[in-house]
Amino acid sequence: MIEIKNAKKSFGKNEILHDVSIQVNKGDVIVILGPSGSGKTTLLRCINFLEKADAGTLTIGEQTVDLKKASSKEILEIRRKTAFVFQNYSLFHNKTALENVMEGLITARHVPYADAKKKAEDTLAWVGLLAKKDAYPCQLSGGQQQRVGIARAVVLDPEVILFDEPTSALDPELVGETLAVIKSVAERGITMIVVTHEMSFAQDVASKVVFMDGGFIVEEGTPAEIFRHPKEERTKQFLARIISAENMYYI
Amino acid sequence: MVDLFDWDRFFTNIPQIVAYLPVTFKIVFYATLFGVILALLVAVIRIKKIPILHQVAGIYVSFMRGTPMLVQLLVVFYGIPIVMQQLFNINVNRWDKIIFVYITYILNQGAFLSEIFRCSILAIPTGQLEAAYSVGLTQFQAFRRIILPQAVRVAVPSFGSDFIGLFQNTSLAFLIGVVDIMGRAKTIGTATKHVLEAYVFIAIFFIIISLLVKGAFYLLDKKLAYGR
Amino acid sequence: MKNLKISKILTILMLSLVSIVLLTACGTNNETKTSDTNVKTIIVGTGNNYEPYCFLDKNGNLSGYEYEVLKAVNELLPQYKFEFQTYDFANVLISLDAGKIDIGAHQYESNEERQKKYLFGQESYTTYTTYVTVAAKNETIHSLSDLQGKKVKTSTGSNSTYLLEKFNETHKDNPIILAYADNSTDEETVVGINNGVWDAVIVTKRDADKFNKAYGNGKAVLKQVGEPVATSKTYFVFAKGNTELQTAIDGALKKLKESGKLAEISTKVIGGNYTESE
Amino acid sequence: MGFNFIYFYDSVRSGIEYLPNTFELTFIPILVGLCLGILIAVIRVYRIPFFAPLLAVLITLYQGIPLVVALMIYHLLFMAAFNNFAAVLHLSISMADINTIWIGIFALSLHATCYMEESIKGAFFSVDQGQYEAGYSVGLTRLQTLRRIIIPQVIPVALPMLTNNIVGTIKGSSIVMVIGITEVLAGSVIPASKTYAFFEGYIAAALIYWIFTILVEKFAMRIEKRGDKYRRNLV
Repeated sequence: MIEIKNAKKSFGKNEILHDVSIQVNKGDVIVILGPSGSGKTTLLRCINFLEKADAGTLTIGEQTVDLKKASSKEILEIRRKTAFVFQNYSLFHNKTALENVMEGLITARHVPYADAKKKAEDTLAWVGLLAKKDAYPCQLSGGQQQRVGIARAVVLDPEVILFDEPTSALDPELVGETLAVIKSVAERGITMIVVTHEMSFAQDVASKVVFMDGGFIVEEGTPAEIFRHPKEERTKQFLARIISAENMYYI
Repeated sequence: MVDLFDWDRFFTNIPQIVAYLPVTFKIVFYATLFGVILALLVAVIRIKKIPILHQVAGIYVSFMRGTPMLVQLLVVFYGIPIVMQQLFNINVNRWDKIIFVYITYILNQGAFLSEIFRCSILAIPTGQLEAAYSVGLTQFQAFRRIILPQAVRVAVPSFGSDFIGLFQNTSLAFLIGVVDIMGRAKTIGTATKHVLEAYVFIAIFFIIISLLVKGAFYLLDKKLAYGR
Repeated sequence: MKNLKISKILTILMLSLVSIVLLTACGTNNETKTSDTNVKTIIVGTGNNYEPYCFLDKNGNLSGYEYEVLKAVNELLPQYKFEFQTYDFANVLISLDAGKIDIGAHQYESNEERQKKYLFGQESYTTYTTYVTVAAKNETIHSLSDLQGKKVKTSTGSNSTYLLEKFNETHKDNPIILAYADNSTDEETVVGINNGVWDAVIVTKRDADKFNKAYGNGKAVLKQVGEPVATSKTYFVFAKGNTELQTAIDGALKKLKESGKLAEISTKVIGGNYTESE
Repeated sequence: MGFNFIYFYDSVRSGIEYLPNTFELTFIPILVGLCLGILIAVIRVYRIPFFAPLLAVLITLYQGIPLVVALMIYHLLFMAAFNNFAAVLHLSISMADINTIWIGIFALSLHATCYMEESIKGAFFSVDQGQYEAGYSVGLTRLQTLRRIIIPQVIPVALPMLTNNIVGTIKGSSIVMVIGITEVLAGSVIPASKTYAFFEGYIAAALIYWIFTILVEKFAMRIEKRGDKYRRNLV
């Protein structure tokens, strides 16, 4: 069970997160929607301390940590329980695909090299990139790099995987292939928090949808509740704008 | 009127000059080995902006870049014995001069290389560091396994020209009597009244060194390309 | 999150400092040689780039007039054992001041200003009479005053610079132009003066003869004109207050002069007896 | 180890007297180096046949020669050959009326060109290929693209290395003392001819150089901040 309570964050004068709280149960797939600048990415980055929140607490399993005053040891423990998939892949440029996937295992979790190699190869095969295991990131397409990024996160089998707009840097025809992989990760029961604009993905896969705007959680609920009859005015406007743009049918 | 250049003088000089090669190589070796360690340290301190150390490192780098190496040699050669005498009451005044030459070149290289490393570390996109943290690496592991290997590749070209520069200005030690190949060329000039031959040989020697270094660093750059 | 473990940084710091100290420690053992009880090691600082006084011979050993004279002095003073180290003109003096060496020998000339900082010997070991030296074919310059408005090659720190500056103080209207060329080669001096880069240089007769012999191949390239610019003498230099060593060296020098050995060394090494008078 | 402040003050004053020489010996070579550097860098970036490889070899070879050796060789050749060189071109001037500082500037300029070219070439490669194509796509000629799009982006990237080169040249210019040109370092040692106070002289020179360098660094820092607005990388 993962919970954030009263997270606050501001860059200089403007407040990005206003006292945000969120609860994630084991196996949940939380999708966070919202216009850009709503603070959804910042919230995600505060969870694994890529950003330092100004206030609030984070609980993963039994461990509770203060988001502001967390010691570097606590931060390390949290990072070893979470995994992150970046918008622009951020694969290690100096390592091959296989080495990228193994890095977390051999260095952070001190898994023996042989087991780590075996696990990494299986995960790469699972995302369909075993053939490319010795290729360097610059030799892979965007979609392939993102799938290696996902493999790198999944192989650690963390408590939760955080996806920061995993498909927005991809060209259209690669988006479907990457979403399929994320979907299969969800089907394996791994807890996930996904920040994205892919409405169809949210509808099919999400167990809970959270709509954020201006640093607040405006509304949260099951995909059906949010998409069929949103309560908050701002949610309706957002969905109306997005749905007319993608001429989606109402389920 | 004055026969400036004479081939047989050119060839008689060579063994005399080459005999002093070890001095040059030793200075370059120590300066680079400890210079790199010191440079990495200073670069990390300046990037991490660690409270007091950061300011001290800033002044150190600014002094080393801002003053002629000649003066740095004097400050080390005459300054360190005074400081050692006052603080630890050890008399190092009469130590072998080459030690002070090593220390000067180590400190100087340390400053210049730290600038090169700092710029190359900053050139690595922050996404790499964040990715390393996200898979649970500690800051030190992230630096050693992900950032440094990529920073080295960025630093290679300027490291190469700095290394050639180091080779060329080891001659400064001549001022306190430590004779290297350039110093020997000068003394041959005064002893035999003809300096051009010795200097031409030095020029040829250093061109070869520069070609070797450039070649070696070119190959190193290829090796560190990571598929690019 | 940002603060790297300070302890890790400090361990690296200690590591590199320890290695530097280790490196310097290995330097000490060859320094403190076990000298037997009563003989005191005296370190002499001289140059290695000033022929024929202190230079490196073909196989790199120190030789020259300074070396020969002090070796002779050492034979007369068994209680000392001289050890030679080389520096450039300026650093011999600075090292003397810093206590790295005990005697400075680089054809130093004395004046009251310099005596404030250093202790000069009383016994001179060479005369240093300098003349205005011009190109052999130069007809216009015959004395120091003819040099007004002309370019004279000299080096920072040499006594002739001091004398020319004193001359300029009394001739503010049309001073001598001083061109400072530190540690430049004799070749440049000769070629420069004969091609008008400089008009004159202030050197001793023996140095002028040296130039003519090396570059004139037969005929003279430079000639000396007019009265001596300065008839001063050169002395060994000691750290302020080291009178005990200074009087010992002066005593030995006096003996060398009386026995004629000093003149003999001068003729052998410099090519003429320049110990007493020109 | 006495340190006499009166001598130190004399040396500082005498050193500052020769500051104009150091300015000349720094900024002319830097300007020449910058222009030649950009020219050669452009030739090598555009891989113009014959010239690019030729210049590449020349630069690598010249970088091998130490500055002090180059200075000595130029000075000797100048003195030995200039007069008959001038005679051949029946120029009226003889060697005497050329101030040796120009030999120093010549040697320092060549030296600066090599280092400038390298930093500028590096900076050119950091500007991605899209910028060139963007320029051509709106119909700019190669030269216009260079002048209006590429070089403005190259300068801030090359600036840190340029500052390095400028600072290096300020310090390096003291090497010309070997062929008889007096600037800050030689100048501040002049008083020592009377008093043998060489240590104070060298420390005085160090002070002057350091202040000069700090001013240059501060100035460059300001330009770097301004130039950084379209290039952001987090620490």
